[in-house]
Amino acid sequence: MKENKTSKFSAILGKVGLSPISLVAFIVLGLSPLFAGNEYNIRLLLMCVLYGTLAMGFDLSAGYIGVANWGYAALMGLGGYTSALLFERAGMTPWVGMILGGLMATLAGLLIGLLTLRMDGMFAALLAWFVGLILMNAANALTGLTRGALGLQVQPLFDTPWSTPYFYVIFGICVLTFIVLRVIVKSHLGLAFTALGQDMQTARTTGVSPLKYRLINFCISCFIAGLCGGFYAHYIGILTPTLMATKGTIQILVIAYVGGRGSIWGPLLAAFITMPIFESLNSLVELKYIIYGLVLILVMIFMPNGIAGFERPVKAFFKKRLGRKKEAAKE
Amino acid sequence: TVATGCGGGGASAAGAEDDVLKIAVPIPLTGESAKAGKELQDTITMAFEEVDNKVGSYTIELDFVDATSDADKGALALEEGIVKRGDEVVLSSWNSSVAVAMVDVCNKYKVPWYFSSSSSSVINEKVEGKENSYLMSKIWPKSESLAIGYFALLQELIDNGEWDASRVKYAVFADDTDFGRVFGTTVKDSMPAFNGECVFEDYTAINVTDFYTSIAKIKESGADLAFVQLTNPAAGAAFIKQAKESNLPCLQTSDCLTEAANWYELTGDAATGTLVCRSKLVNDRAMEFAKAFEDKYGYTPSATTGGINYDGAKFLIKCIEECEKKYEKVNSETLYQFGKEVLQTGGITFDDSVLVTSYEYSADNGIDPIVDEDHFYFQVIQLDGDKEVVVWPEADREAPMFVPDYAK
Amino acid sequence: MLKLENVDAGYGKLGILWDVSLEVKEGEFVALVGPNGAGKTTTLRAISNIITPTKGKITFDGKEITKLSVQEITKAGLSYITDDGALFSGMTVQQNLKMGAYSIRDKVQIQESYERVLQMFPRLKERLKQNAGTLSGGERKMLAIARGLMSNPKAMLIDEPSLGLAPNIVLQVLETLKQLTVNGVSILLVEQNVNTTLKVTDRAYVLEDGRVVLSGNSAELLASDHIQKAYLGI
Amino acid sequence: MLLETIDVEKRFGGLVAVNKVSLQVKEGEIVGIIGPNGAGKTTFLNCIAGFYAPDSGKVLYQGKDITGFAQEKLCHLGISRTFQNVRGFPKMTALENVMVGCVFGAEKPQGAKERARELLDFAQFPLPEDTIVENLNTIQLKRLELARSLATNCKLLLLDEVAAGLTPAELPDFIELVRRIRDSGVTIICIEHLMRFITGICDRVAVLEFGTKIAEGVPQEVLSNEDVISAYLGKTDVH
Amino acid sequence: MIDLIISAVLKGGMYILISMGLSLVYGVMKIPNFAHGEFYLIGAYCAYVGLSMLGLPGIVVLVLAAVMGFVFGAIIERLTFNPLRKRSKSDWSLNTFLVTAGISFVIQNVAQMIFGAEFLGVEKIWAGSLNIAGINIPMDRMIAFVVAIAVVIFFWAFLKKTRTGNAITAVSENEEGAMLMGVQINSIHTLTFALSSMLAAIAGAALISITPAYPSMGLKPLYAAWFVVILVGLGNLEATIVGAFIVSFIEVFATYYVGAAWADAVSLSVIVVILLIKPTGLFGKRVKV
Ligand SMILES: Nc1ncnc2c1ncn2[C@@H]1O[C@H](COP(=O)(O)OP(=O)(O)OP(=O)(O)O)[C@@H](O)[C@H]1O
Ligand SMILES: Nc1ncnc2c1ncn2[C@@H]1O[C@H](COP(=O)(O)OP(=O)(O)OP(=O)(O)O)[C@@H](O)[C@H]1O
Ligand SMILES: [Mg+2]
Ligand SMILES: [Mg+2]
Repeated sequence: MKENKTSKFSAILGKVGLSPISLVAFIVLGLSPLFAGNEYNIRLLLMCVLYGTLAMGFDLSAGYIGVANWGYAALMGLGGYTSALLFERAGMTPWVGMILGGLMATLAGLLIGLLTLRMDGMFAALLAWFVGLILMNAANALTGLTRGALGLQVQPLFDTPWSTPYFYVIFGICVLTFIVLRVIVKSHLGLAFTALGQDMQTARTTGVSPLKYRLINFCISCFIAGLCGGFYAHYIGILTPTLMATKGTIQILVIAYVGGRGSIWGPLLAAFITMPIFESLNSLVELKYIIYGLVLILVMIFMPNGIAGFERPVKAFFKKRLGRKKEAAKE
Repeated sequence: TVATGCGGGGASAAGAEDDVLKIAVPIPLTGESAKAGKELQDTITMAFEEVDNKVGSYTIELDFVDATSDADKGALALEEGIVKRGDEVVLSSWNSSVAVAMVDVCNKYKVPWYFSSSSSSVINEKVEGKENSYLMSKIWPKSESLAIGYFALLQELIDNGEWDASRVKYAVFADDTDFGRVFGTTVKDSMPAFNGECVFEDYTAINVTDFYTSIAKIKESGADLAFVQLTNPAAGAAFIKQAKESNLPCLQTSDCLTEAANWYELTGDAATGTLVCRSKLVNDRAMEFAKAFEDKYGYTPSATTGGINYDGAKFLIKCIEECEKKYEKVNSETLYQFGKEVLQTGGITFDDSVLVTSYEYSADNGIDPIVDEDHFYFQVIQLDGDKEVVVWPEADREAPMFVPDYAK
Repeated sequence: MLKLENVDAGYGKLGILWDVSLEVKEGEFVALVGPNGAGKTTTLRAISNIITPTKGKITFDGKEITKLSVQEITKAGLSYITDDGALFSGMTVQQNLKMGAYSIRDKVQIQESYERVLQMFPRLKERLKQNAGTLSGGERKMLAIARGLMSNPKAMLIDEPSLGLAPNIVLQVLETLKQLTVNGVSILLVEQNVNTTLKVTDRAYVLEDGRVVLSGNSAELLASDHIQKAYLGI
Repeated sequence: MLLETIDVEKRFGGLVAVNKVSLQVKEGEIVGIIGPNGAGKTTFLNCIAGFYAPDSGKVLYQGKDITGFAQEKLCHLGISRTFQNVRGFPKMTALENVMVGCVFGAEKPQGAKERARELLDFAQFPLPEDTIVENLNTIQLKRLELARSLATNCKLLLLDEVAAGLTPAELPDFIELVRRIRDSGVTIICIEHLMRFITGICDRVAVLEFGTKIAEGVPQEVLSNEDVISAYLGKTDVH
Repeated sequence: MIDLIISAVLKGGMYILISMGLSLVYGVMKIPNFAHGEFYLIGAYCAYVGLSMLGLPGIVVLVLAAVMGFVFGAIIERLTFNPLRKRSKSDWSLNTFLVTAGISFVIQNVAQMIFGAEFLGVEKIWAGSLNIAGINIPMDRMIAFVVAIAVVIFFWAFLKKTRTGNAITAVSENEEGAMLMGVQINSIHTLTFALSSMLAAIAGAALISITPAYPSMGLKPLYAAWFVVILVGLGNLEATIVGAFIVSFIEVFATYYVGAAWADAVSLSVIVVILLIKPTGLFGKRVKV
């Protein structure tokens, strides 16, 4: 009877893309500012949530249709600039601006999708990179609009300098992103994405239009980048084209890969592991990057499937244990 | 609220340890600007070691914060310093965009920030006209104000008849960075006074070292003067050499060049005749500093990275001393008051500088130091063989400027 | 010539072959038949050490080769022609053939084999400059066999050579192989085409579910009840 | 007429791989294409399936010109194909592989899972539905590929050597499966080198040699044609 | 105009050298090498040490850089990709990409630890200049170009004419096939990576008088190489030669006609447009089903 109830509860959760574990994790995360200890920790948590969200969005393309969008940071910047400029030029409230920033990135995603629709993953990744570089170059050169390298001051979202309200905004974005993405990848859309990622030729003959589904995928993924970019702009208060540089994408990519591709939750979790560790190495200066590089190499060699790669063995292990217990109970 | 309850570590913890003053120094120790960061770290360390890290009754602890070149990382790192290690005052900085993000952190914890060396005007825009900004002062003025020497010099040349007043076609070529863009605007604002005609203006990505095409274009444009500003010394040196190869018939400026300690190694004689608007370490005080520095760290400090921040550190030491005298206590709060009441009103000046005549701030001038020949100015240097010759202002002049043959 | 003793092999934790023993003597033409998924290909892969056997011993030409690398086994004179051909798609037919003689250094010998295989497959001669990747299915098969012959092997492992070949070519290929064995090459042939195979080979093994269930003289096996029922559907 | 090709031609450089081939296929038929290796069979099929656009000639489907249509569009029109070297989505389960066809080929997302299960049964896929496709062997893959093709609700199925690699004993089962597919209302064009398959199931066969159609008719007749025997079958029938 | 063309040709020579290695490593090993610029960096530092600190003659320095590039490349391949290949081959390209990103971090920062963030360069390697069609071309650039072309021709002959060269191509086409032909796959992989690094290192050394050595110097050549490789189609070696010149010409003319500020955007847009028309890259191949 009781078992029935819990499984029913899980089923309802499953409908919104959550599992009991992720629900608990989100509740803990939501309450974390209360016992974070100090403002620095809240800020660090906030950055983890932000980059975790970006990594999830990145994973939707990289992990499902097999296109690592190398222009991801540029799209994030595009969202940021859009929102910031809408406020500056048209007085648009940042709340709407952020969403419009997301839509602007979506538009760019549409373009990238159109450009790359028939290409294999590696090619598409590199072409997305080119588009990103073009965007960055434009942000630099359009000084009349973006003030180029000088940097654009951006209106903060809240009056207060404290991070907690910002934390809850990005936390909300993160939870929504997680739920939406989980639902999508479990739906028929997810099926099309995976099929395209595995064998484009077969997918086409089976009726999956690469055009349509790549576009959908890119649009969603880029929307997340743009939205997060908008948030970033209104949080940090300054935008420069360097935000759009390739190294930004690599940072997101590292988190996504360490988390494990094609799981959504892996990249999110990875942000909470990698970023604090990396921050704690700050005092080592160059050595920090050497360690970073070495860790990256070792992770890829020894756990190429990332954190999410442990899902199957762990599940199998618990299944076995549970099965044994049940058997024991029966006897 | 929750936030204030668990934050605010910096300001409130100050009273507990009366005899230690922790200074955060947010500079880029990694990334593209790491070279500058390293030099800042060394000069500032040296400045405080010269007083045994003791100022008044306080022991100074320097907390070098790696601000990298990213706004978010820099702000986070500074926040860590303030919250976790209790830094009570901030000194120096580098990239302007990172500095803008860090201003918010300082305001939040009410930690005053002295002598930021971020030059571009975004940072001025960020704080000027705002009450209660904790960015007290910059050690570098807006870069707009710095190129004055070139134009004064040009006027002089024309007056002496060494330069034909009708040869005023000029080219602007700079990095596509805040520095470069501001430089371009400054030149274009100043040249109309000479009836100058801008025949070429372009900005290039920062890591480019192949300029043959742009040089060809400048050559075709018929420019007499080329105002060049490439921050990356690799690029600056490359431009000079390539201009020489292509026989570019212009008088050139190149602001970055002396920032690379080994510029002559990079360019050889190709740079002869080029003008550089950067102070040189010339006076006795400066030589003393340069020597001590070289002995200690094994490389020559550059005037406008190391030198100016050495001044900043020394000036801060002076401020702390005066602050203790005035308020008996030195912490975030008193240093903030000191900055507002004394520093920003011109109540304290610093003239033991290795670089400029004196640093002084005034209410009209905001957070920038006053720029003129009595206060802050950069000399104009002309490169000649492996020598750097000061040609402006007259007071410091080592030799008169010459117009190189190729530019005649 | 080639001998497997109680070999177990599989992929990762998944075991496929169990206690497989078989032997091919010098100049012998031996068939390995069995239903789909029985482990025939796996046997060949285990012999050439593309997958390492978990148990058992494999000897070739009097030496144990169980622990040798794929390359060393090839150099020892064992040529393996896979079912997909493992062709170099972006290289021309000619380059593919030349690569077949990679382990041979003698230029004259290479030229001889080159001419010999082209004579065997005139079709390839017409296609020398075409990229292997654009060949038709059957042409690819021919190229794979021809390339395998380029190294003048002492023994050959051949996986489903008739797959995708036109009927007239099938026979021709099998006859060519037979001719090779007459000249002293040992061949272990995997085929689905049980009827024809058993007609040309000397001996045969029947593999089912990873175990050898029958073996013996080909002609006798062809007449056996089990083969007639399970493989010929008679 | 379900499908009609009119003078379809495809060249690669100087080589004419398919030379003005015209073929008519009626609804409900099984038409075999045979011919020597390299005769242009696969290329011809590729021209119908939209993988290549023919250099000249037309492909009509249900009277409509479909020459050069994209593959996914042809799939939605009801034309499905299998590949000579079998392919699938390697990291997905068998069920998911078939579901892709149901959802996107037939555009019937509702009840896709149930339908996919039915099709796996129909194609006699021998393993559990949640097997990861990576590790399947040829015959399992072939059954799966058929199920996936059927899932797209195709009216015309193009098979490129599906029976290759089957033992003679496995063949009848497979022939039976193809026949059942036909009986469910699918027209089939198949390329095959196995004469037992051709004679066992085809209503008509066309023979290609050097890209040209040299014969067409009911299997028995065509296979006893002198030209066909000399060009293709050889002296003795091996199968 | 003629000076622009000369400038583009000289630049193109260098781009061949850099992009050839990148293309080779992608073609043979399927590794999208993000650390390629770091081998260029190794070459540049070698040249600096050789010329400035040891006072070696130019040609010796080039050889030294080539050897160092080769050795570093070989060591790195053995330490990273080799074990990775043994452990897992799924998602190979994506995984190795991250490994190369890691390598790039390590080399850059080790260089900074050893040499500091200084700009270390020399004024020139060879004195004098050449006058072609009224244009002064310094010896350094001329020799760099000649070296690039010579190396590429050598390399080309090696790949096409030698047994080992053929083996490299074969491995790129089908590893299992190559293995069955008796090719030592592991050595070929190491060799390939080492050769690729060597080419980049030679470029870095030859250009030391134009680009001094500094830790983040690898980025620009890396980008250029990628542009070339993508333009002509991944792993298509022959075409990189053409592609290198196309990219250098596009860059030079974009800079000339549109300006340096927009140079990247314009040249990238041109490449994107070309790819739109020919999605597999200019010389991309399509494999049969
Ligand atoms: N790489 C692999 N990983 C895991 N299992 C595999 C792999 N390759 C083959 N198998 C499994 O091993 C078993 C035997 O396969 P094998 O290819 O040896 O059969 P076969 O007798 O050659 O069949 P066929 O006639 O279809 O070629 C099959 O069940 C197959 O699914
Ligand atoms: N892309 C291509 N470039 C050049 N030639 C090609 C290309 N594709 C096919 N060919 C040639 O065209 C001819 C016809 O090939 P096709 O694959 O259609 O033959 P097929 O009849 O299917 O043969 P098989 O029965 O062996 O599969 C072959 O000789 C082949 O080499
Ligand atoms: Mg097999
Ligand atoms: Mg075919």
